[in-house]
Order: sequence, then structure tokens, then C-alpha cells
Amino acid sequence: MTIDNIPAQRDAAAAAAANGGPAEIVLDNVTHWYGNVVAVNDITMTIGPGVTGLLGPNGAGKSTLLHLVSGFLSPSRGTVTVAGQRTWHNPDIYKVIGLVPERDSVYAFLTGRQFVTATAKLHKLPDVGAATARALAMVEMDTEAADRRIDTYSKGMRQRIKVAAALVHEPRVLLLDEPFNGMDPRQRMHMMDLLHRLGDSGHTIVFSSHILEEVERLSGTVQVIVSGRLAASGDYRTIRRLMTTRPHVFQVASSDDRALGAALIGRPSVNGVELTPGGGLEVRAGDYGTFSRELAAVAREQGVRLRAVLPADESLESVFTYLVAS
Amino acid sequence: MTTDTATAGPGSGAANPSGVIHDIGYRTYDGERIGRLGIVRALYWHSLRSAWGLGRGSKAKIVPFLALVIMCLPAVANAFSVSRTGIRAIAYDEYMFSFQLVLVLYLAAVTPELISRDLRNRTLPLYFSRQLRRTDYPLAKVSALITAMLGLTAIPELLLYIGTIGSRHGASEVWHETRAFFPGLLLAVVYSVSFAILATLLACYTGRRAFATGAVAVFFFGTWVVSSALVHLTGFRPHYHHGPDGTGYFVKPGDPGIGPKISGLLNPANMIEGMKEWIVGRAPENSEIPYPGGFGAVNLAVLVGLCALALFLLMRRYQKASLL
Amino acid sequence: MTTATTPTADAAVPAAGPGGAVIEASGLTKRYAGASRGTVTALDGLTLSVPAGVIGLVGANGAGKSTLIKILLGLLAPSSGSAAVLGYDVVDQAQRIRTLVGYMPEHDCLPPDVTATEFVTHMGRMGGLPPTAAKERAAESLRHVGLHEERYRLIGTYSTGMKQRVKLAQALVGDPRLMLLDEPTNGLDPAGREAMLDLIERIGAEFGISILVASHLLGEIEQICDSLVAIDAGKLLRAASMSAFTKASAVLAVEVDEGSAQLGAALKAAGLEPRRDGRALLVRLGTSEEESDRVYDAIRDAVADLGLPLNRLERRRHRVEELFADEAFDEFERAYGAAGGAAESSVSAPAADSTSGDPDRSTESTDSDPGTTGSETADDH
Amino acid sequence: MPTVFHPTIAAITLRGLLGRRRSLLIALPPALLLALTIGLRASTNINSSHDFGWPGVVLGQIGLVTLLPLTAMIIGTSVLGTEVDDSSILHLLATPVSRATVLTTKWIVASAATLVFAVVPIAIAAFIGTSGYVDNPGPLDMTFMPIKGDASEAVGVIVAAAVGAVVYSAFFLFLSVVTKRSVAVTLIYILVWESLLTRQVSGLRLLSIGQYELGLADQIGHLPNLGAHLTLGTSVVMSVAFTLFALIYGTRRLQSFRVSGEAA
Repeated sequence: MTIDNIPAQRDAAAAAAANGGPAEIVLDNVTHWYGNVVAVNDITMTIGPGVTGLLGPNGAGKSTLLHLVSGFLSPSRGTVTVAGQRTWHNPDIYKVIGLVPERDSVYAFLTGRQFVTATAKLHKLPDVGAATARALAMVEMDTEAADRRIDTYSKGMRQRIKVAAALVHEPRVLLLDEPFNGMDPRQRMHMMDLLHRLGDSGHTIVFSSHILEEVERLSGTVQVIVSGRLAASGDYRTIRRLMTTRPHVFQVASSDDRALGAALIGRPSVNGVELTPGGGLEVRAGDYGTFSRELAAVAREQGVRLRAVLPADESLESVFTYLVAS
Repeated sequence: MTTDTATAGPGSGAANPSGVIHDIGYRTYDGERIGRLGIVRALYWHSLRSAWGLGRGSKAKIVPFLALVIMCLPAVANAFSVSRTGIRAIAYDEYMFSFQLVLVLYLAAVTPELISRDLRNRTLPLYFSRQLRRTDYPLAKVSALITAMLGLTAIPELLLYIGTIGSRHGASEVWHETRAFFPGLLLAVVYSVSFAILATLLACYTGRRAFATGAVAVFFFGTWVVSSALVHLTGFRPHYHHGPDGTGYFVKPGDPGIGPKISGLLNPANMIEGMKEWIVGRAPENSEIPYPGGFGAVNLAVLVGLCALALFLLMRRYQKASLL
Repeated sequence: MTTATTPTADAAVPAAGPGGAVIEASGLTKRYAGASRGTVTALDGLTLSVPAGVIGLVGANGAGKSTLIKILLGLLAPSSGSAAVLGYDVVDQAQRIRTLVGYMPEHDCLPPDVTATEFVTHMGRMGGLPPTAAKERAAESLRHVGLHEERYRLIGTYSTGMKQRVKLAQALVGDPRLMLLDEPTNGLDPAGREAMLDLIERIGAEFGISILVASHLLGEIEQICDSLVAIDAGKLLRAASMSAFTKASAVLAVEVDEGSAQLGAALKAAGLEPRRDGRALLVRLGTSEEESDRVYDAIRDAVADLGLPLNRLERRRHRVEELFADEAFDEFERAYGAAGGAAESSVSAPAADSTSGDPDRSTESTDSDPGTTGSETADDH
Repeated sequence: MPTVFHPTIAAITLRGLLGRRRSLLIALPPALLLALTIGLRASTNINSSHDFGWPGVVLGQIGLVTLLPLTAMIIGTSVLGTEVDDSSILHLLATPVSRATVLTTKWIVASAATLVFAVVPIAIAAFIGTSGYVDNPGPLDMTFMPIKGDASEAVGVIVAAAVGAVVYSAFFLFLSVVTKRSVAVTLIYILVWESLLTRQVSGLRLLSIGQYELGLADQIGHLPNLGAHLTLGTSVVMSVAFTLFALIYGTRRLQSFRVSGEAA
């Protein structure tokens, strides 16, 4: 589905522009503690339009951070603003924010349509019917399923109806807490697709997750939270490149591993080469850029056929592991 | 383990330096297994401890021990009263009835912990994926709750007895006291068994602690108020006798009729009281409950039937696949 | 030097049924009488025979995985057909099965207000261990799952990952011969997932316990399982040894950090037909080895000529996930339908035509599984 | 000034409150009260002094002091407490609707539901129980004050019940905002505070909603066996004070609503 199929989205983007441009989420030296436990520790960040993943191990403080942004927790120190307004003690902020909570807590006794309609009414929208129809269409729930009770829904449908309710008032900011939890790949792809479209249309989308494949595919920027602190932000590949103290590890398979290995070890960009017992080479490159440009040429020089080159530690997962470990 | 050097003497280690890497990997278990009955017993003990908040946080102990303290207060007061003035503060067989609200409070707080918690946390599949049969679980729980209730009912009775015989002299007085004590103890058992079974049944239909608490409280408290009012109204409505000279006086009806007897059946406590009156055969004017006469047998039958039905429904509830 | 005995060493316990299968099913069908929407068929004539080892059970949400596990545990009675676990019939000998099986449910099943030690010990007792043994084995199990210092904390204060470990520990505490793990990595972060998978793999390899792992995260199944059962809409999609599923495919993926378009053009010029897939360029390998080698060389030369930073070159592995995407499945069948045949241990492998495009179709059917939903809502309203 | 009542919130709350099984449970006790009243009225001869005294017991001790608070407890603790418990309240609070509106709407719904499930049955019972009585002495409470039978007794009971529904709802709703274990606290309030302590210690009656009701009922239309102790003025002032405190403080707590659950 392309953006053109949903004219309402362009409207949303236009509305966003009319309302004072894209809404930014700004955290300024934010700390939050429960009792003696510091859940969020002095985080400063700005999140603009597009899809941003809030990453971190379980218990890192992602949920706390989202709740701070959504105004359901007060910062113990620092300020949290969305579109220039503080979020704590400010119900007006929900004109800008749409929230999709983690827990599967919807009014299960309502139908999907009733739920979205009720939300539209709570937002005092002028045309409730149209807003509901638009929101349901956006999540592709404008089917007969919309008139079934929510307690008959699958996990994926529940998530989507929650997103529809959160979108009904055309918020510029959408916050999703673990939206992919418990979904299977099909449902996840569906949800990702939706978030993509929203992000492309100028919305600020923030979702928390600990399943990294999703984030890799969403290819948005990430904010990595580790033990309540902001460990890294930006594109995760860039983040990896920034970790210059860690050599990049590649698994290389070729027609003549020994010859290739011998040639590579002579290169300044390579720190070490090891023959792996099962066949293949493990190359530790100190200078990523140079190595990756040299490899094919070196192989050709040696007359070696390259069968596989795998960056062993470039997945978001290993970036993540490094960040968590350090 | 024969290779374990820890068993070697202290000297041998120095003379013959050797190292052993002990296996701390996975070990299978070839030992004894306690079997189904043993498991039920283990579940029973575990639940019994939970019913008193043992092995759980300090908050869980508040209501059970508060209830126990309140229950014991009259017995303690009685000990003082008997030793100072010789006057008994409360009778053995009136104890439970007078303080049944404390029993209700205890059950309303504890039964959901024992029953609804496993439903709420969805722990039941873990139990049923082991050897336990479906009926074993509720049986163990109900038995544990009955035993826990016995602590709350029998301990005060016992205190009352000890506090009283402390001031009694001579074998015959003690014997007299002991003979009065045993019906009280029996009554404590009856209260514990029936209340625990009924409360368990009420709690097993919901995983929400709040609802279970509400259900137990509303059932015992609500039926008690209604039943007592009805017993009172239908049984003790004194007849105002107009005398010839214009003055009047009240007469209590000799036979209150079937009204209060039926009304007593509306609440477990009143039902038990009616049964007790029938068995003990006490004079009606001293009691809250009119003398039921032979109707006490009906009370007994209804009580037994009710508990049996409750147990049956309880067992059936745990057969449901929807619990998994 | 593990002291673990293999299941077959214990004469009293048949490790497996005839033919070494730990799990067998024949025509297994389960229908629920749905309250609102008629009968729901969760399992539809499932026939399979699974050898000992780590077995993956994959399928979308609602494909019938949980239902199958519950039937194997004797918690649900099949509507028709039969099944046996470790050689025992699931209907007649359920009690016996349950003494030998450890079960880790998919859903939350832990009380928040007790410590992990207490809980696992209690579950050990419920599995038939005497008090001392239960304490020892609880400590051991918690150690094996990597919970140590934290084991005296209340479970309610645990992270999702720690809770998953407790769930695993309680399944392990009774020294089972077979473990049934329902979505063990659900909700885990990467480190936790990795640790959990390692653990499962280790339990399977070192502890000598067979493990059935249900999951919809197919990557992890590929990683740890010896064999795999794929079901969809209650039907068997495929059952085979793992190698048959994840053999490298005939497609090469090339990723360069920049100049992807140039590379594409160069490859086209070299007579290949590169196809874009995200950041990667996909190139089909030849049918013969020589042909394939030419493709390898062409890519190497193109990259070297252009001086592009080569980031990745690999044969696309077949992801089990592709089993469930129609298009990819067709491709999979075409490429490996024959190859997989030899390794297949199942009797029937129904066609995949039941898989439709609606991403939620199959899911809806199980969410209405009366066993997992409804009870709470029914109670509360 | 935020609106006091939001129809959408009310509709959702009502739908959540009146599920099939729960409304049956709530409807059972009032049905019992009606059956009891009808039964007593039918079985006793209103012109004889025999039956005297039961309306006060049934309407006061059963209706006002037991049925009403228990019904108000079930309703009052679930209109908001259930949603807080499963955190579906987030959907409601994540809208620009003022939290005061949320609270007052919930209060109005709880009061209305309590009116329907407890006050209406009590009202019917009151008319059945007190109409047509003439000049009977009241031997049970030894006051010899007759029931006038002019419907003032019924009106007194009904007004008391209505006020009680409103005050109880506010108070129990407040408790459900303040504590997670609102049912247990409410129960201790009803069983221990109102049923045990305030009956023993007269000074505490000033802080018992049940006593305000009885005071009101008694002042409007005296009924023997009600067991009233407070004056009309005290009852009214304290009822208003209780309600205002519960609503204002409850709103403040709801405005600072925090999600719970530290472990992510």
C-alpha cells in the first residue's frame, strides 16, 4: 500500500504543518526514580518526525521513559516537553499525543468501532463518524471485524485497534509501548508497515522494543537505553562505526582461506586473521572503511573466489550487546 | 562420590597434592518421588502456611493475625473476669456466633489469596501439568483453609477453657467446665468446615481478588443480616396483650411457628446455631435463635447438603478446560 | 563428563515410543465449541512422529501450537485421533506422562509476591520431590538458568527475561525426560533471548532431555533445533530435520555500504540479474557449480573494479519464516521440495494452500481458544 | 470550569459495570429485599399489633445499613477500580478530558447505578412496608411512637437511601483511587467501622455514612427500630462534607495518576 491510497494521511501531515510544524519530543536532563531505584537517569534527547525506536534490554527504563513522555509519570528531575508543552499534569497534551499502551487493556466489551468512536468523542472531534472511519481505514480495520467485540480479536487486531484509537484525533506524536510483543512475524510486518507510512507522512513515531529485527527493518533512528541511561542515539550502523575501539569482525569464506588469510594479514587495515576450525576465516579489521574496500581486490589479486563475507558483529544485536556490556 | 577429595584427611592433601575438577553440571534426580498423595499433602501445607500469611510478605500477615487477636480478646477478657469476679464473660457455644464477623473478615481476606490468586496469576496450568489430578487441587486448598480456620476458631475456645479452669477448683468443677468446653470445640469445627467450604466455592469463580473478597463478604454478611432480621421478626414478635383495664403487657409467643426456623436456614451461622440448639437442647429465651426442636434435624441436613453441593461444584469448577 | 543419563539408560522409563519417537500423533484433531462463532478447529488431522532431541514447533499465532502442547500434556482431550508422548498414550496415561514432562507455558504464570526460590521449590514439591530434594534442585535449576543472587527477590520485581528463566527453572526442577516449552523467548531482549536459546540448546545436548520448543520467531528455531515441525491452521505444513529446512538457498545476497546502484548496473552488465531487496542485491546462483563460481567471481570483480566497500556476501539461508509467506513458500518448495524428502520424518505434509494472505486469519481462530481467553472476561462481566 | 458529566465516559463505564453476570449479582440482593418485604407484608395482618416493628428493621437495618453500602461497594469500587486494575484507564486518561470530569462522571454513574439497584428497591419496599399503618404502638423499641402511615416514613427512608447512595459512591470511588485494595478497605469500613465500632462507641457515629442516613430517615419520617442517633443538621452537613472531601481529594489523586509497575 502506498501513501497515495490514503489521502487522509496527507491531510494529517498538512494538519501537522498547520499546527505549528512537526512536534518534537524534548527531554532535558530527565531523571526518574521509584523509591531508591533510578529507572531513568539524566537523559537528554530530542526526537523529531519519523520513526524512532526506543531500544534497551528488559528493565532498562524504556517504559518509564515512554510514560514520562506520555504524562503518566512525573520526572523526578528535569523536564519533558512535547511540542513545547510539558506533559505532566497537562491533559491538553493529549491533543498532540496518541498513546498505545503496552498492556492488552482495552475495553474488551466494546466493538472496535465503538472503542474508536468513544475515543473520538472524548477528544471532542467535530465529525466523529468521519474521524472514526479514517482511523479504522488507516489501520485497515475498516472491515466487518470493526463491529465485533474486541474480546474476540487476535493480538494483532487488538494492537491495531489501539493504534486506530490513538490516531483518531490525528495526533502529531504517536507513542507505542512494545507494540510488537507477542505478535508473530506476519502481524509484525503489518504493524511495521503501518508505522512506516505514518512516519513518512510527517508524524513523530516512537516505539519501544527489545526485538531488534523489527528496528533493523524499520531502519529508523534508535535511542538505546541501558540501565536508565541513554547509551547511544542515531542510525545503528553509524553507531557501530563510531565504536572505533572495537575491531570489526568478519566471517569470510573463500576458495582458498589460507592464501586469502596470508594476504589479508599483511594489510594495515587488518588486525588479525584466524582460520576457523570448520573452514573459513575470521578477520578482525581495525579500519572498517579501508578493509571493506580492499577485500574484493585482495581476493582477486590472490585469485581466490569469495564465497561469503559476513559482518559478524554488525547486526543491531551485536551493537546492542556492545553498548550493554560497556 | 568417591572421587571427592574433600573426604580425604587433612594430611593426605599436603603429601599428595592433587586437583579435581568437580562436576557441577546438570544432575539427574534418581531419588525418591513422593507420589500423588505426598504432593497433595505438600500443597496442603503450603496453602495452610499461606492462609496465615507465612512465607509471604508482612502485609499478608496483617489481616489473619489481626483477626486472631480480635478473636482471642474475649477469651483473655474472660480469664480476667473469671479470676476477679468469677463471672464468665462468654459461653463456649456462643463464641463463634458472636464473633462470626471476624471469621467473615478473615475469609474475605484469605480465601482470595488461596484460591483466586492462582487463577489470576494463571499458575493452575503449572499444577495440572504435574501429577496432581484436577480434584486434588481444590481438595488440598479446602482442607488447608479448614485447618487455618480451626486456628482462628479453636485457639480462642481453648484460651477460654484454659483461662476459666485456671480459676476453677476441684475435679468436679474442672470436669464440669471440660464438659461444656467440648461442644464449643465441636462448634468451632463445624463453623470452620462449613464456612471454609462455602468461601472457597465463592472465590473459585473469579481471579479478581476484589470480586472474591466482595462475594465472600456479601454472602456471609448479607445473608446473616437478612436471616437474623427475619428470625427476629417472625420469632420474637411479642404479642401486646391488652388488659381489661386498658393497660397492656407483652407476651412472648410460646411457639414461634415455622417462620424463624425457615429464616434461620438463610444463613450458615444461623443454620449452625439452630442445629446447636437442637442438639444441646437449651432453653429458647436465652438465645438469639428460637428453639428449633425437631427442626434442628432439618438444619443439620441442609447444612450437610449445602456443603456437599458446594464441594461438588468446586470439584466441577476445576475440571474446566478454561482454567488452562 | 556430564553425569546426565540419556533417557534410554533408564530402563523403567521408556525414552521414546517405537522407532525412537518422543512424540507421535496420528490424525490428531481438536475442535472447540466456540461460544459465539461456532466450532473452531485448532488442530486438523495432525499426524507426525518426532525423534528425540531439540524439536522446533513453528507456526503463526493461533496455528495450534499451544493446543498441541496441551493435548500432549493430557490437559486437553483430543476430539479425535491419538497421540503418544514418550510412548505413553496422552489420554490413558496422561498421569504417567506428566511425571516425565516439564512444561513452560506461553503466558505469565508466576505469582509476583513470592521469591523465585520459594516458587521453584514449591513447584518441585508439586512435581513429587521430597522437601530437601526440592530445595536442592530448585537451587540447581535456578543456577542452570542463570538466576543466582536474584533468586531471593520477589518475582514481581523481576524483568521479563528473569521471569522467563523462572518459568524454565520450574519446568526443569523435576528432572523431566521431555520439556515442552511454549514460546520461551517471548518478550525477551536480545541478550536474554540468546541466553535462553543457549540454555535450551545446552539442556538438550548436555542434560539429555528432549525439548519441544514452540515459537514463531523462526530464526531462533533454526539456531537451536535438530528437527522441526511446522504447522499452520492446525494442519501439518512440514516436519523434517532442521538441515532440510535451512539449507542455503540458491540466492546470493550482496550488500555494499555505498554505490549499490553502480554495483547493480555492473552486475547486470556481467550478465546477471540482480534484484533489490532492502539494502541487499540478490543474485541467483547457477544450477551447476561452474556456473555458480562464475557468479561469485563476477560479483567479486565488480566490487573490486568499482572499489566499493563490501559489507556482506552470503547465500541467503532459507528462513523457516518463508514457509509461511505464500510466495516464498512456493519458491522454497520448488528449490527444496525434493531435497527435503529424504530427511523427512513425517508421514503427511499437506499442501500449503490453506495459508491465505490475511495476516490475522489464523490468529483469530486461536484467540478464541476457550482455554486461553474468555474465562477471565466471563468472570468479570 | 470542567464539565461535570461526560456522556461517553458514562456510557463506557456503564457497559463495563453491567456485564451480564455482574448485573445479575448486583440485582440479587435487592430482589431478596423486595421478596422479603412482600412476604412479610403478606404474612402479617396490618391491623394487628402483632406485625409491628418489622418495617424499621427491614428498611433500616437491612435496606439502609446493609444492602445499600454493599451495593454501593460493589459498584463504587468497580466503576474506576477495575479500569485502574487492568490499566485500561490509560485510554481514558490519555485524552484532553479533565480528570475532574472523569471522576465526577464516574461518581454520577456509580450513584445512579446504586440508586437503581439499591434505592429503587428500598423505595418500593418502603411504600409496601409503611403504607396503611395506623396508630400502632411500637413495643419493640419501647417508644410507643406510632407509624403514621402517611408516607412520611417511606419518604424519609427514600431520601436517606438516595443521599446514602450518593455519599457512599463518592467515598468508595475515592477509596478506589487512593488504594489498590479498595474492596478490602471498603469491607473493613462496612464490617468493622460501621457494623461494629460505631455501634459501640457513640462518638464515632459522626464519621459513619450509615448513621447520616438513619438520622435523615428518622427526622423526615420517624420509624421505630431504625436505630438513628444523629440529628438532621449533622447528617446533612456531614454528608455534604464527606462527599466534597472524597470528590476533591479523589480528583487531585487522579490528576497525579501514575502508571505503576517498575519492572519493564
